[in-house]
Amino acid sequence: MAKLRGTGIAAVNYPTGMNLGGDPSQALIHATTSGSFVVALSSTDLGQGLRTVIGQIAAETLGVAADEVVIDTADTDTGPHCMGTFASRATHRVGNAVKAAAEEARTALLEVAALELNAPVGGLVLDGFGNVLVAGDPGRCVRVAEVASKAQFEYGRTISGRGAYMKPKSPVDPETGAMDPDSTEAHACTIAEVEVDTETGQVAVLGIRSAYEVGRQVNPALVRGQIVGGAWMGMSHALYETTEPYYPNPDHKPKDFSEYVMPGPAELPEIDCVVLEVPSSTGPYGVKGVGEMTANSPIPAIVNAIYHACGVRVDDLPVTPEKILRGLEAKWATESAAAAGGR
Amino acid sequence: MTVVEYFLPRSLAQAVDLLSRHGPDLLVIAGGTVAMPLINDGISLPRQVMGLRFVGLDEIEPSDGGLRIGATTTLTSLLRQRHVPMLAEAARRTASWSIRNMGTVGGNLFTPPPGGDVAVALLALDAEVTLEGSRGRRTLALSEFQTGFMTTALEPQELLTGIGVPAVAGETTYVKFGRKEANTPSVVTVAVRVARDGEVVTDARVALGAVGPHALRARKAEAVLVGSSLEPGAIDEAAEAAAEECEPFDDGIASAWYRRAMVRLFVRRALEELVQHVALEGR
Amino acid sequence: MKVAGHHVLDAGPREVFDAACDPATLLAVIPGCEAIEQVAPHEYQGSLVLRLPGVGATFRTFVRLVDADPPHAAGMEGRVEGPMGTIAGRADFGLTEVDDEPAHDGRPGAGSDGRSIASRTLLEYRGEAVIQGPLARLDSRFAESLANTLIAQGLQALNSHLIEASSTVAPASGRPSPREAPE
Amino acid sequence: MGSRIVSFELCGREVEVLVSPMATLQSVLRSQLGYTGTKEGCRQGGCGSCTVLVDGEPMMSCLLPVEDVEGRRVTTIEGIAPVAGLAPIQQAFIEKNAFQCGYCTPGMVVLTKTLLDHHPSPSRDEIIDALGGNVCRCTGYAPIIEAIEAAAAGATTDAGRDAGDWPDPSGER
Repeated sequence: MAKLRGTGIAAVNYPTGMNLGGDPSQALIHATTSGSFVVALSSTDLGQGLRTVIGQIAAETLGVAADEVVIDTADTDTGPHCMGTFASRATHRVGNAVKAAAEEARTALLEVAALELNAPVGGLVLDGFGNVLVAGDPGRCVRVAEVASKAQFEYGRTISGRGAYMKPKSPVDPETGAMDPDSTEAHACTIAEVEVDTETGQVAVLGIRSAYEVGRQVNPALVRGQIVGGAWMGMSHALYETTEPYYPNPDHKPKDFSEYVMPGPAELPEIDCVVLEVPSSTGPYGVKGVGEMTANSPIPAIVNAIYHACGVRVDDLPVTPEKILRGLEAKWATESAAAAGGR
Repeated sequence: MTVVEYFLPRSLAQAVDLLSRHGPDLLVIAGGTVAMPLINDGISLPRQVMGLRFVGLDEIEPSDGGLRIGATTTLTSLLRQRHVPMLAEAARRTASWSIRNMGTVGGNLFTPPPGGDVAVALLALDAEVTLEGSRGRRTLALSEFQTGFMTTALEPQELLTGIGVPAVAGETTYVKFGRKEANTPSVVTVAVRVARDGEVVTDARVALGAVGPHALRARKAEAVLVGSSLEPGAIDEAAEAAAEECEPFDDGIASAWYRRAMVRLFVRRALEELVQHVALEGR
Repeated sequence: MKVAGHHVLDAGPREVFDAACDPATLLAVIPGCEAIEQVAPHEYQGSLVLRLPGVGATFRTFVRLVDADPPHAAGMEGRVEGPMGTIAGRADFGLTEVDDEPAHDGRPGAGSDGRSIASRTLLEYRGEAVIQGPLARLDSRFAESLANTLIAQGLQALNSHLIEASSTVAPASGRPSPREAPE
Repeated sequence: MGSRIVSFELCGREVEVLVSPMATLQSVLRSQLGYTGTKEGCRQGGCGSCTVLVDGEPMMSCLLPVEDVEGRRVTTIEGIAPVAGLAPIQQAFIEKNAFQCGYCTPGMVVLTKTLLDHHPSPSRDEIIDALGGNVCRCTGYAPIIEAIEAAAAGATTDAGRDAGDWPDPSGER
């Protein structure tokens, strides 16, 4: 029984968002009477943490605590327009729209606070803990909740903001083919280490180590979660998962979790990552997208590591044990033919 | 859900009576891990169902050096018994913790490949099954009980009530190979038992799972082993014979080609492991 | 769903053909067959009980013999209907007399008892069926494997029936008793 | 026709519920009893998102006819936490960020809480075997295993429900 080890490397440049026919997202924010802020969006959180990071961006811009912000993504029929949650675009596109809406709402808040504190708008600051202060005179302050309540019951005003962001459509230059399809790009490089069992064709992934450059991190815990989970999913795409079976009969496509092959906790490799932050010029607070790209570079890195380990180059996914065994048989046949020819 | 009546008899006599009164359209379930997925998916649409959870067939008892296993004994109970280590190992490698808490040893004999891994170990141990119905009780070798893909020798009015495992004669090894380590359907499962007089093999069982319509005995491989001393040549020949006589299939887990190759490999590995184990014990 | 295979039976083509057209024989040899009646020349209907894991069901069956060329060939059109869905299709059979050679497919039961047999029949079959209803959602491996199992069991039973018929004067009747363990 | 009243202990209180024949425990918990923490996943016993405890042992509630738990003790995610605060494993999940979309989380927490009840210091193999039936598509299991190990080692803060682990929104880390 031979177990062969190999190392592979791969890198990815990942565009945040898409060109489309123009790529807009919009947001509306308003304060409730209790001083919390509601961000209305049509951008769906499909589990990636959008509500968390958008809430952080809104809170940061408004100058209030994150738990004072409610993200309402209830209804794509009635909410402000969004193209959707895909292409790692949400933090960048939706974040920009929310930041713009929050800036307008913050100004509206400070205008009412200025009336209460009898101070110019430009001289007011938010402390991030629910208070509006007069800069340089900390004794003069008012609770955000009080401002919000008085705006509605005494001044008859709304504290609200509108935000829109759009990546305009970029046509292809017919002469050069040049275009500007994305707003910013994130980058990553992965080194994978594998062990190939030449008798079973099974591949054990021993390690996936990556460096990511993802712009400014809004929530480092979520970024790390995406990278670690994405490495696992990349390994799964590389070696296990397929809805199209690799056998001739399409009827063998898996119908449930007992047949849809994916790795379990025992197959977990050592996953490590470092994150570099080079803020983008177009994202809110310099963000880029980090969602989809995390499953990308692990795949070619693993396939390259397999080639390095046993000399079998497989170019369709997943790399099943059968493909490796057949590849090894073909390789040995070629080698022995060459050896015979050389004699 | 099309079920209009769900019976939960409290004794075997009640269960047998219900079956004879309602006939073969009465679907019998125990742990539910085979039937409930089909019912939830609307593939099986039973009107009357009988659950065996409370009939009291869930005991394991030592018997003549072997075991008597009630048909509704959970896989978790089988895992925890210490009398027959190969059965504990087979249970340990079957499905997941939650499923082992529900699935039964009897039910495992009805699980179509690539599941049904405990049946493979039972086959290598010459287990026999007890069937009871309104016409009485009979016992049958497990190798005669599984008759085809999803079919058994169970008559319409009968229930599987128990599994008898004789005293284990010889050494055993159990190997399950899947695409992943835990909770995996089998690419192939191999259970071997070899009895020896000195160096010479006097009796051999090679049972295979997930490479046929049900758990299979590789009888040609067994014949190769009997009379040998488990020398490398005999092991290779037995592995080759097993690969030739198995009846593998394609599914989403593996192709027939790959399964056959893995039968050759894992029959060899199982026999080599057995030899090593015996060598260590002998020191 | 497609099935195909072949089987050697220990009787001549004429005996095989006649047995396959006899409702009493069919009742005895078709796995799970509870009732069968001839409703017209070469047309039969009946019921089939299959106790499969997770599924207990009675199926109504309808079979018509078409393109019969006794005793060499026949086609069969049929439908099986039950709560899990419907299987409808056609199968074609060819019967060829063969020399007294060992069984072609190596299955136990086909002339394996060493008795000398006057003539044997190679039965070849090829069928295609469409599955509709909930059953169609299962992997085709399930339906095909099950069909192959039932065909193999039916042909084994048919063979036992033919051997029995040739060794006794009276025709065999009733369902065969479950096989005992050979030990 | 065939409906019957089933009674059992649910998270420490007796419940009686009128059920149609062979309704799954999972559907009764969610649709009739309002215990929506137990998720509906594959309904095939293959994902573990519906994991509950029956007499302290994990089972897939999607495969369990509710009549089968008559008179037994059922614990769902709603019954895992102590009266005040969180169970150590829940705190560990928060601190290790052992979830992403959260769909598998109730099943994972029920399962891992039970694992620690059975094995206060589980080995790596015991952890892997225990998790084998519960699918997580987001985290790749790594932070879940870290959370189990942290909870087993008593290495979580004993802060209660309010102890958030969010990075400071100002971005100052």
